[in-house]
Amino acid sequence: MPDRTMFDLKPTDLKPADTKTDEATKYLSHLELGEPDKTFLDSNELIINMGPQHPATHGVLRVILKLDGEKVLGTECVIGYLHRGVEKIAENRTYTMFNPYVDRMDYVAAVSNGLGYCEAVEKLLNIEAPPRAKYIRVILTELNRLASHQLWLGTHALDIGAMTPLFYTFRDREEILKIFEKYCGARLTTHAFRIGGCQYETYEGFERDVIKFLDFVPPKIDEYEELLTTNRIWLERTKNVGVISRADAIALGVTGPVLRASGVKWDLRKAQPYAAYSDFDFEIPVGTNGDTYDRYTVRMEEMRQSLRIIRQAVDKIPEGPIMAKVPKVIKPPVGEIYHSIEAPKGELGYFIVSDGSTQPYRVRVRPPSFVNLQALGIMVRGALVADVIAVIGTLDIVLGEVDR
Amino acid sequence: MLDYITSYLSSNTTPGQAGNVFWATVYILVVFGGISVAVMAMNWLERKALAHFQIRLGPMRVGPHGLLQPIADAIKLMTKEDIIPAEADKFVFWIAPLIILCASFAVYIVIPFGPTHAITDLNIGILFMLGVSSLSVLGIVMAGWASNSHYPLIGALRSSAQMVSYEVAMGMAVVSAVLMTSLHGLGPYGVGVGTSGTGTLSMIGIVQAQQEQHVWFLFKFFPLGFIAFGIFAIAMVAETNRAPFDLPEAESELTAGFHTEYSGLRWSLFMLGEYAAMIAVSSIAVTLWLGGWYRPFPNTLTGETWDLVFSLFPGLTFLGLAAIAFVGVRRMPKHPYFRVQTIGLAGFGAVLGLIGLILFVPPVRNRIQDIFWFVAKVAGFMYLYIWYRATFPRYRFDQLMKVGWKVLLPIGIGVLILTAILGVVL
Amino acid sequence: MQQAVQPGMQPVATTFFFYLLSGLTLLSGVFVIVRKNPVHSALALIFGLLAQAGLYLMLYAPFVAGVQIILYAGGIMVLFLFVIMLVNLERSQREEQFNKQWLVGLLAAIALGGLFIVVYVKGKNLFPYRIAQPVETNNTQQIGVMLYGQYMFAFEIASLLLLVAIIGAVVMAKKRI
Amino acid sequence: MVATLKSQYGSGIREANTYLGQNYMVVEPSIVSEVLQILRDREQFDYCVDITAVHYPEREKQFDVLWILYSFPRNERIRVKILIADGESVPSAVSVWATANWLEREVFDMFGIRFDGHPDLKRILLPDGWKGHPLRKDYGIIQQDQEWVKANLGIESGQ
Repeated sequence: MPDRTMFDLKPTDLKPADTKTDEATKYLSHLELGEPDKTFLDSNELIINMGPQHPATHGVLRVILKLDGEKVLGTECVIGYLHRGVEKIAENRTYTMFNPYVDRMDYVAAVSNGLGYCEAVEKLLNIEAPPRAKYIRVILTELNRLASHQLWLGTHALDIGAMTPLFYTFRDREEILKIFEKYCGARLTTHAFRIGGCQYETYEGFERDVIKFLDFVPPKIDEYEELLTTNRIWLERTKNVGVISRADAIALGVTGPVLRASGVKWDLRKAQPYAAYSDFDFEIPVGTNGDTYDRYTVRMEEMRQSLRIIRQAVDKIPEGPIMAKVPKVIKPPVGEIYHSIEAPKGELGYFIVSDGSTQPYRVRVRPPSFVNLQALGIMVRGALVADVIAVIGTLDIVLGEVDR
Repeated sequence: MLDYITSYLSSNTTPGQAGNVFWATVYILVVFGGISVAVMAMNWLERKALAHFQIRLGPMRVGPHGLLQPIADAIKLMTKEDIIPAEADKFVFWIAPLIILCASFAVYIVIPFGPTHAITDLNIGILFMLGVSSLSVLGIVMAGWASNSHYPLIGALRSSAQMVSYEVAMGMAVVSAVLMTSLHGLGPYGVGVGTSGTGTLSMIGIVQAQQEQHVWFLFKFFPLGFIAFGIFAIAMVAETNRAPFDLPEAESELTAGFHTEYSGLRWSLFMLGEYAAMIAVSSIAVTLWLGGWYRPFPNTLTGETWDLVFSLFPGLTFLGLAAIAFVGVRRMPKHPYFRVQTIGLAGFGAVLGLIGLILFVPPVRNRIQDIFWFVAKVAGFMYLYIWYRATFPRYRFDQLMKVGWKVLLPIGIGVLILTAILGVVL
Repeated sequence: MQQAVQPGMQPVATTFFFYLLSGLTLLSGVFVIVRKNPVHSALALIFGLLAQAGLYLMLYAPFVAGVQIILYAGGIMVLFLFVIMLVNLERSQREEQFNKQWLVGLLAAIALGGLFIVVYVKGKNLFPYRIAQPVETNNTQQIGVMLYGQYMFAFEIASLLLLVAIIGAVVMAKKRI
Repeated sequence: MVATLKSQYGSGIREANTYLGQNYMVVEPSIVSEVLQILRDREQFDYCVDITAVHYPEREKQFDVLWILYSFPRNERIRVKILIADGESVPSAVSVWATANWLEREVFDMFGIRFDGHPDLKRILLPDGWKGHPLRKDYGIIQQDQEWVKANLGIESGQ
């Protein structure tokens, strides 16, 4: 006969399979947790384990929640379940061999990972990719940004309960993946670029496909907006949920759409242009009060800006070689550089130290999702359990990148 | 014995009223059989319509266009192992789905499919309906408690709190509709205190009142009737834990709410109960606001020709369905693998066409008239349910309670007061 | 039994139903006391109340039956179950409840039974011996008219009382006043 | 900007030049926390992009610990580097930038460099009981913490 009720469960007597509570309480001990409100009939707080395989945690992220009834007192993220030691592997591979590993980190935006790495090594070798290669790189990266945002929108809306956007976004994302497949043979982890330029010349129908895609997508994005932007329940579930102020965002090193939604007008493509971004004009969407709804509008606007960039890039794509003169065996001079690009999730940086040999001495990847996830604790304190799911969705984290 | 049976046929009252036990049981069997078939059809419709909303095909594999999918589901659920959690409370665990099922099916005793087509006509029809629908809360709480684990208990507490609070809002809307039955003016704003001066609670009485007043209560005192209907529509969606209010079984937070630990046949009882409750609650909305079994505009478009036109509708709809089926048959790919499916679909189309033709035969046509209109209106509501589910994201629990208590209830009381004032003043 | 056809109920095999329903009520009453698990006794109580609603229907008082179902079974008992499930009943506290004083209980029961019998025998003429007659007019309307007509004042006081109770509950559960 | 710092600390600033257009500064470990504080407050480097380390086993000061900073107003990057020996601890920058919390935890996890003043210094990516710091050069590429794998996963580790 179940003689205990939920609220009288002291953390210690939870079934071990349920939560490793002693370990959980150790985790949470250091956090300065809000005291549960002393009510007339005081309900003691409960530790719930949003475990590694929870349906809404975008991969293997374990969040330990300390709840007072429904309110979240404190959270502790336990990560590392998907740690493959990419940086250790880098030290035992040559520069070109390491290139495919980079795609496996943020598998949703693999093209921009590749772009970051290739440009970092080019900077180390002090060589410049030819203009045509740069344009192709910009087109593919922006397409990838669109695909990443679409995937984000689909799963984010699904977490909050709206089922239909998921299918719309995945249908449109399919078009982009087709273009990638035709260009470089792979859909997700594309390995599209090489150090010094692009591997393949664009297949002969490339411009036609991209232009067809550019006319196909804008009404589709309006379709997503139609479904969600003015949907009262969507507004209610996202307005001032997971608010992060401008100062907190900067202090926490949050970057990308999450930072822009808090009012910081900063985008690496404009601040420190790389790979031919200086030739295109596009705006940077900025939010005002940094809540989930602002992040939603910022990302939707970014999708449209990406389309503008791709259209300009396709119109002005120059002819010419696609691969710079790169020595057969890449042995960059001794030294270290840090190069970062604007990935869909935020600032993706590569800090490469070379000791003159063919293998990098140290490759440090600065993952945007890892740093953005740190902001979860502040955004969620005092919110409800349903908001934790919404906030994890709006941070747009990919566990491959968080754990590396 | 025989005359006991035939005697009822002459008296045009409901079997319950005429105290005729035999016909009452016949009606009960017909209604409950009809509801189970309707639940199966509703299940198929929901999966297909939801799929087409989301630009996918939905079940296509089992039978032509997935027509046999509900049957396949039913068999699967029957044969699945029925797990009872270790420390669960056997008796409470076993009885919970039964209570929900009985509660949602008991409502059908009162629902009038036609002037005489109702199991019985309690003169407290609406009150009985409200009472019984509040019983299903018990079932949910017991289901949550008996599964003896965190998440079902939280899910059960949440959904019972939700149902209790939306019952209040639903009650307000119903009372304002019942209030309108006591008025006797014609047309939307006509009013005059009738002879008895008091309305009726009995469902058939309400529908007849709408007939006498030549207006559906939806349009009575125009904004008020409509607002009351709106409140009832929202409350009924919340009452059956559907669409924007389906928080208890919100997958993203609490895995699957109060029926997490159930499986196999017991779980299908929950589903059966939920769909039956959906049909029941929407048929009450139809009775109260959309003029039950009367065809649209019974009073304005009267006269022989109009009656004939409206009476053809049932036959036409079935023929239309048959036509759709045949279009499906023609578009079926010619591959031999699909031959069985084309034959099946063609047979199904033929059956529908046959029913359509039968419905044109005059005696059948008149008798089927009111049942058809009632079912058509309820079907409209069912489609609304699916539409909600496709478009709306989910409310958070506190927002859900806020809407229930701070929005629906005040408006409900406001509408009630205004209807009363208008009823007296006009 | 006369076969009067009238708008309300049509009596059908009343005697059988009467004994069935009252038997059920008694049985569930006993169950409420005997069951160890509070949830089971609450369920028994609900079942008893529903059986009572059936009895009211037998007495041609549909309104009271409807209210009985809504108020008791639907409302109060749900709150009973809420309280039973939420308040943490320590296992120990529930054990001693069955102290074994059968003897005292039996004596009290016999005394009470005797008292009932005496009252029944003495006041024979108090209980009118006739089968409940089906009420002519519609009973619900009558109650409505009476409730808001003659007993308007009492009705208002009752609603005030309820208001006080609600406010009290809110104050108790409110977190930060 | 470098001139003012040099005037203030003299020998503390070992070296400050640019390589491939990226200026970096090598600083004495003892004064690194004040330098970081100054960089953030006076020089407006309000965004700490990354904290990382590099392991040079053959040098006596084995570890380089780097802070990569960026200033929004000046749209400029700078790298502050210090050289410390194995076992030395580094003052934590959590009070200066909140983002340093997890970044320092990762450096500790991977290199074993302790950050004193860090609110909750423990492993972030590897399981808690893991012994050894993988990104050190002496840590083999296929080496695994055998006992932890045997104890927790109950399997004989593949290597």
